[in-house]
Amino acid sequence: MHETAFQIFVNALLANNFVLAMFLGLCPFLGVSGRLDTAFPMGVATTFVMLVASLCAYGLNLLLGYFHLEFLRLISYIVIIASSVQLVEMVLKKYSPVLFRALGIYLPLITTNCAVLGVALFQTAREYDFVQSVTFSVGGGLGFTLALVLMASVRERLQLSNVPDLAQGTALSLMLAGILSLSFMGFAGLGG
Amino acid sequence: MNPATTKTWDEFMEGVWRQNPVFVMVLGMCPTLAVTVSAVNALSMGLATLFVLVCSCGLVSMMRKIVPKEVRIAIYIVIIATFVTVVDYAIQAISLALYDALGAFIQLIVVNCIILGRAEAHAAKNPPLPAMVNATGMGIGFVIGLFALGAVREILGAGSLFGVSLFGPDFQPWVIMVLPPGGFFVLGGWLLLFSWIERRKQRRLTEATQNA
Amino acid sequence: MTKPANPPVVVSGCHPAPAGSASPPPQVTPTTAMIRTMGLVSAICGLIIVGAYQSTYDAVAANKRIATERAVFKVIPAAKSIVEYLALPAGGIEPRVGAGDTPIAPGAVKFFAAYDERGQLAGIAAEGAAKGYADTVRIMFGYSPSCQCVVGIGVVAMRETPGIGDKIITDKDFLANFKALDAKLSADLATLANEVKTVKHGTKANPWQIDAIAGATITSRAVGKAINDSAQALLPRLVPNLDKLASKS
Amino acid sequence: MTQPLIEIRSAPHVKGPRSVEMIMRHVVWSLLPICAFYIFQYGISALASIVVVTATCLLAERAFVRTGTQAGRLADFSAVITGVLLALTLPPGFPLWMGAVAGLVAIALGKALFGGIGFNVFNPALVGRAFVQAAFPTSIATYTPSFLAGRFTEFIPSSLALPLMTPAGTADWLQSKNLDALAGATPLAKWKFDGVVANAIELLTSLSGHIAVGPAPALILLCGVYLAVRRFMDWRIPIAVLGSAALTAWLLYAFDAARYPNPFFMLFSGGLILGAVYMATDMVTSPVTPRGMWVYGALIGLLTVVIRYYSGLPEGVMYAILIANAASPLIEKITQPVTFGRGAPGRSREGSPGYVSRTDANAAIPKKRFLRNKPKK
Amino acid sequence: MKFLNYFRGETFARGIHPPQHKETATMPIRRLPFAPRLIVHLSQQVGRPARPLVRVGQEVVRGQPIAAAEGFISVPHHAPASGVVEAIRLHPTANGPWGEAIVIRVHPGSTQEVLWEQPQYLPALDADELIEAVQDTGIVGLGGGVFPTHAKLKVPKQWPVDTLVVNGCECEPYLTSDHRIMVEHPADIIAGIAIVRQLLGGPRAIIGIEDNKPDAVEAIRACLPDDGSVSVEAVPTKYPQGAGEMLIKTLVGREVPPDSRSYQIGAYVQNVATLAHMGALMPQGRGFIERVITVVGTAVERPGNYLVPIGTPLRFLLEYVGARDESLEVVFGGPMMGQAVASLDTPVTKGVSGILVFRGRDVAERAERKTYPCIKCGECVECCPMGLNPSTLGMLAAKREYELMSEKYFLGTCFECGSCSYVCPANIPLVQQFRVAKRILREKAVA
Ligand SMILES: Cc1cc2nc3c(=O)[nH]c(=O)nc-3n(C[C@H](O)[C@H](O)[C@H](O)COP(=O)(O)O)c2cc1C
Ligand SMILES: Cc1cc2nc3c(=O)[nH]c(=O)nc-3n(C[C@H](O)[C@H](O)[C@H](O)COP(=O)(O)O)c2cc1C
Ligand SMILES: Cc1cc2nc3c(=O)[nH]c(=O)nc-3n(C[C@H](O)[C@H](O)[C@H](O)COP(=O)(O)O)c2cc1C
Ligand SMILES: Cc1cc2nc3c(=O)[nH]c(=O)nc-3n(C[C@H](O)[C@H](O)[C@H](O)CO)c2cc1C
Ligand code: SF4
Ligand code: SF4
Ligand code: SF4
Ligand code: SF4
Ligand code: FES
Repeated sequence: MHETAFQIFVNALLANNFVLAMFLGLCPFLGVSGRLDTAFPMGVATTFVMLVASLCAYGLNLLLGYFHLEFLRLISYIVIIASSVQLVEMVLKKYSPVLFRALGIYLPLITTNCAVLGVALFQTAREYDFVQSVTFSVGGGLGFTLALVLMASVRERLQLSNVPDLAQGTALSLMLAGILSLSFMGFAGLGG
Repeated sequence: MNPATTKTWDEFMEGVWRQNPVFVMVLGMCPTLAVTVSAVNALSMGLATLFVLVCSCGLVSMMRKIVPKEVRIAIYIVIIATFVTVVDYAIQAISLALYDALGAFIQLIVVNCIILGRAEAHAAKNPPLPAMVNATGMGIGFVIGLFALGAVREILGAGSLFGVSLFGPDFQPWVIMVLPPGGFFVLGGWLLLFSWIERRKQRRLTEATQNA
Repeated sequence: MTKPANPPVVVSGCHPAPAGSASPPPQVTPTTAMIRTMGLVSAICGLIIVGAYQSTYDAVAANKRIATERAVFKVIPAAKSIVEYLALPAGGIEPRVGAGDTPIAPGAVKFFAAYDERGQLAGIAAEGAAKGYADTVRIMFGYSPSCQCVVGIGVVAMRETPGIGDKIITDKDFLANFKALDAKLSADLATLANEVKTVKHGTKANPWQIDAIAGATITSRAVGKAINDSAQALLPRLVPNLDKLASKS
Repeated sequence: MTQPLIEIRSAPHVKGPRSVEMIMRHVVWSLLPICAFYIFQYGISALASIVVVTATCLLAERAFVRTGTQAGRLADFSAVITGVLLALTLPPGFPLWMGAVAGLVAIALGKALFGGIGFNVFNPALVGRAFVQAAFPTSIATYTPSFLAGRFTEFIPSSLALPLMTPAGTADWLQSKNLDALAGATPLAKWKFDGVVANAIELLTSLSGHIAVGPAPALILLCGVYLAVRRFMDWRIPIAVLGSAALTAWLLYAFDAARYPNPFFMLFSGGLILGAVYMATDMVTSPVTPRGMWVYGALIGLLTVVIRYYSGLPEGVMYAILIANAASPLIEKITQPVTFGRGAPGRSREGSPGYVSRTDANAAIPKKRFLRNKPKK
Repeated sequence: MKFLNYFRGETFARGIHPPQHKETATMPIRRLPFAPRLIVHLSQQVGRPARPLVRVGQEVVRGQPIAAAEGFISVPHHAPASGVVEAIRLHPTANGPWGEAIVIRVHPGSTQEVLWEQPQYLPALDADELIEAVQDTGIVGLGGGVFPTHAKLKVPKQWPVDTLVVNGCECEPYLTSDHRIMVEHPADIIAGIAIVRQLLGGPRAIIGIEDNKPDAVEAIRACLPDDGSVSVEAVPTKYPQGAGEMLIKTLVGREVPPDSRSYQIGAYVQNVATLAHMGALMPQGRGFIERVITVVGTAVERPGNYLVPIGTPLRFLLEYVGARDESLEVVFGGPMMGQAVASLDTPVTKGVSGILVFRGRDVAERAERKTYPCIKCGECVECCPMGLNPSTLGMLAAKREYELMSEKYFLGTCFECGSCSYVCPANIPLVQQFRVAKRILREKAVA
């Protein structure tokens, strides 16, 4: 069954949102969603890294397939992704200090998280071609950003509420994520 | 107990309870929530992580003297990825059904924060034996956390535990428990429960000291 | 906004900054030493991985074969052994060579010919996939050349809601649809005579229709669509060549 | 003369007549006719459902207020609204024990978790409903037709399921009433899965027998108009929701009339009217800024239609509202009112020779402004 | 029709409509007798306190200056009655802290006749002399600002004023003193306008009067000068129509930018009572010694508009109008912005336009109302004339996020009209919290 790029995009963005439906990238989601002004750059930076990861994985798959070295897939993904993000970081630092200042501090934090590696693994498992891989990673990244931004704005609002002490902190974040995830269930089957 | 044993025991319990990776440190959330739809899956995932954790910590610790600072993270990651690959194939060899159920999350153990965290924070500074004891504690803590989630989710979500029906055929399963929101709610619920218990303990303590 | 009352940011504990961004160490390790260590680590790791791969290879392959066979035997109960074939885009079929991991030519459709204990063709099994409620539903269906109909289905992979979507493998009434689901080809052998289609629960009227499960219409539809799509692609290539498969070679 | 006591309070020394209790009470009154008609449609099952769900909400609220977890009190009537609205969005034959679960979740997860009245981000009733929809999807999709004979003496069999146990199916029961299983499909489900578009007027009044619908849209609209006119509810949100839903539906209908149903069907089927009038308007979970309300409403309308048309589910109002709830702090942030004097220079009634532009004025102030901080007397 | 005004943009956006309670509007101004002692505070204005000119024991006559302005932003004060200076000592003021005051024991035979005056021909004076003459009357802004009028009249040269807005709105409920002045003394107002126009270089003048006072509009229209330089407009009744910024918006259509003064957009606002007093006092060269005050409220037996000598102690005044109860709330000013008085010994000062006396039990009823967390009904956002977001400001105030309030939510723009507190169904003391927030920020800025 061939999914169109649009379907992949919508699915990754909403119906199978990386954070809320697929449980990928939860650590940054819970950790960086306290403030809107860090959440958004974090989301953008993650999207960017996911795109890089997806491109790396695509290239690597061609290579590994050619040499029949599939059993090295995982180890080479992780090494290549981590080093290319480092590379991108250095290039950014050199050629676009503005962009680097905006995203740079977030890049090292997200070199490897589940969402980033997940993009690579899922696109491989689903045998996506180049265009599909790119839309998948961008859609997934934007979905991550969307979830992060919604969560951050809600949590900022909740700082003005009298949340019971018992629920302060991670428990509240998890419950919020649960309700958000419940709401996103409405999109199930959207990309069908 | 002699002091050395006490210390080892302490190190071990540290991860199992006081610094429980799931309930206290809230690390490794993705696998925690994603695969705990049933007790079996939770246990398997926990054991797989335990294996990777102990092996990588052992190896990292053995190599701690020769690993240059600049590339240590890269080396740790390579070591971890190695053991994850091993587990990956092992599970495929044991049961394909289990492999399908755990899906990509086996391979995602690579980026599990707990493992890298342990390697960096503990194994890199200690000899192999204590490092592995500590890692085992953490790993068991992780297994316990996953099991606590998986059990609740399976009991409510399917009315069974380890596939054994608990409430008879007429039980109405709470489908939400095996869906993503259920994962969030159950873990949130556990955290609430723990903080409530903690709160009560604290209150008891202050009352006791006041009375004394 | 206000001071972040977050738990200590998990991320920092979670992903220590990579080596490059660590503050400059007091003394820099010589490059050769670095490369030497890296080489050592890679060697050890390579050894471990290859070891694991080699030692599990047979077990994994056996597991995969058993899994496939089980799936096929389930949809064609009379079967005792299987042979894997490809239906080529240009028409015609050929046995699949090589291991399960080798890629198949674009446009080719994989299917299994199942043989009974006497080596006679017991049926054809093929996979199909369609979008269900949560994600893609992948099924295996058995096709009987003698009645030109689908005679059984099994699920290969799905993420449908347990308790709802997974009724497609537990609901007796639903499975009854596949006792003899009509899949005749039209006269010119180019398409199915009647599109296989899922209809609302309780409204099945024709042998090529599937009576949906009440409350799981979406997954039921995915099954219908998967069978239809796969059969439309496979059967026109397969049926003219059935004689090639008649008995196990 | 005896020395009178002197009261000192700060200004203002007068207070508007409206209070939280008063607003909530009026919303409850306006819900009563809707409940009455609903009970007329479905009989004692509906009555039992409303009573059980509301009672659970009140008990839960009381427990949480007692333990100091949340602000507010029972007398503010907000939990009654939550309960009644929750009951109205559930199918009439929804098992009572599941209704109780929904009520408990609504208050615990939807309200107490955030600190009680005023602090919640999501509509409590819809949190409860979304929870049970995900937990018991089969039961919540099981509707029964309205105006069945004997509805005042006999429960719908699924209502009385034992706690934690699967309810009995309604198909046999319907057969015993000489109705086929399809009669239990809601108009939206019939459209989505069988392409049957129901008559919009019938949906509006809900009076033409044996259809499986919720409370009558016409009556809800009427009660909504009462609330809007008395200003107990903001009129912008329902207009924005219905307007954007109708516009989206109409555009698609104009684009491909064969594939998409007419906009009136979209408006009057499912929970859209109830959602737009009573649930999207919950002030706590919607933006405070007027422009924000338009954006919020429009988002709900759009999402509803998108979910109904393109997702796996026949109904989308609940999800649309919950997502808009989550977005409303963000919406509010970007739609803050324009502070006096900060907007575009007001349009002047006549040419003003001495007018100095804001920039000029600001540029000149620092030198010449005297008494920068006018001391208070 | 009023409803249409909103759409035609003929007034400012938002605002509220509290019950008006203008029962005293038809009651003519009556004189209040002298109290046995009058207490004239040295600081009744914004700016420096005045400097006493008299000694203890000295005889003074009605109208005689007893304190001189101390610098430019200050005004002199005059003896409201003939008598003896009994003491110069600290005395309670309306807003709490005690301030220095001249206490005059009124001569039992003191008459209403003003015994100290220096008639002058105003058109002959140049600008500086005229401003000095304004200062000599001791007049301050009677619209509530109590800023010395002469100082306000010194508009910097580079800001040409093209419109003099005369504020006759009296938008606060209960108050009718400006209303009665407009009905009974329109000519004085016109005279005052002439003086201000002379000073500002002859801008047009527009008198804005809320359309709930048609008799005032009529009365003033009857004595407008023929040259068309002065006009009267009935503006929609809505609180706070009387706020300078709002009235400019309504009459001239311009918005005063934040941190700017109205003359920077070519408009200048003066209250009718201020102008009436200028018109009446300046040609005679008299001092500002008495003013019209509306005394009203649930506890008042004989409400009305009284001409009250400055310095009359509250206790005497309440006795006279018959206000007694076991507990009282006494407010200087209107119910929306007025100041509750802590002591009945407080004297009337120049800025007091109304005295509201409520029974304690009415107040208690209001105080008993339960306060809820903000339910985000948006009422406050829909009424704030300044276009602020009191809901968010209130939540921030509850969490003491004062900096954020002023940086992101323009707390400084709030002019404390109280509309938000009035409408809030959750009974949140919004403007009260904003005042506290502003004070804390000011203290921080100073520190
Ligand atoms: C949480 C949840 C899970 C669902 N899972 C499935 C599913 O796995 N398969 C399916 O076909 N429908 C699923 N549904 C959708 C409804 O059960 C179903 O689409 C709808 O009620 C129409 O079914 P019917 O017309 O057959 O009654 C789910 C709905 C919810 C709320
Ligand atoms: C706000 C709101 C949200 C609702 N959400 C859903 C939903 O997601 N799924 C559903 O099947 N019914 C939902 N309902 C119940 C509908 O009221 C129900 O589908 C309707 O009463 C039956 O008529 P219909 O066929 O026109 O949908 C909701 C009702 C309301 C008021
Ligand atoms: C909320 C508010 C309401 C006001 N209402 C009036 C009013 O009704 N009448 C009035 O003359 N001044 C009112 N003022 C004061 C005016 O803004 C302005 O300062 C005054 O009219 C200037 O005249 P003055 O200097 O003669 O007092 C109000 C001020 C505020 C902040
Ligand atoms: C116009 C209006 C609509 C309301 N709608 C809801 C609703 O949909 N769900 C609900 O739980 N409470 C509703 N309430 C009650 C109350 O606002 C709600 O419980 C708050 O969210 C509690 O903080 C409503 C109240 C009003 C005045
Ligand atoms: S002093 Fe008060 S009542 Fe009088 S005009 Fe000004 S604001 Fe209105
Ligand atoms: S008091 Fe301030 S915030 Fe409140 S309505 Fe008036 S100007 Fe707006
Ligand atoms: S900020 Fe408001 S209260 Fe403070 S001086 Fe300015 S107008 Fe007066
Ligand atoms: S009026 Fe009161 S309750 Fe309503 S939004 Fe404003 S502060 Fe909140
Ligand atoms: S476990 Fe850390 S990001 Fe998923």
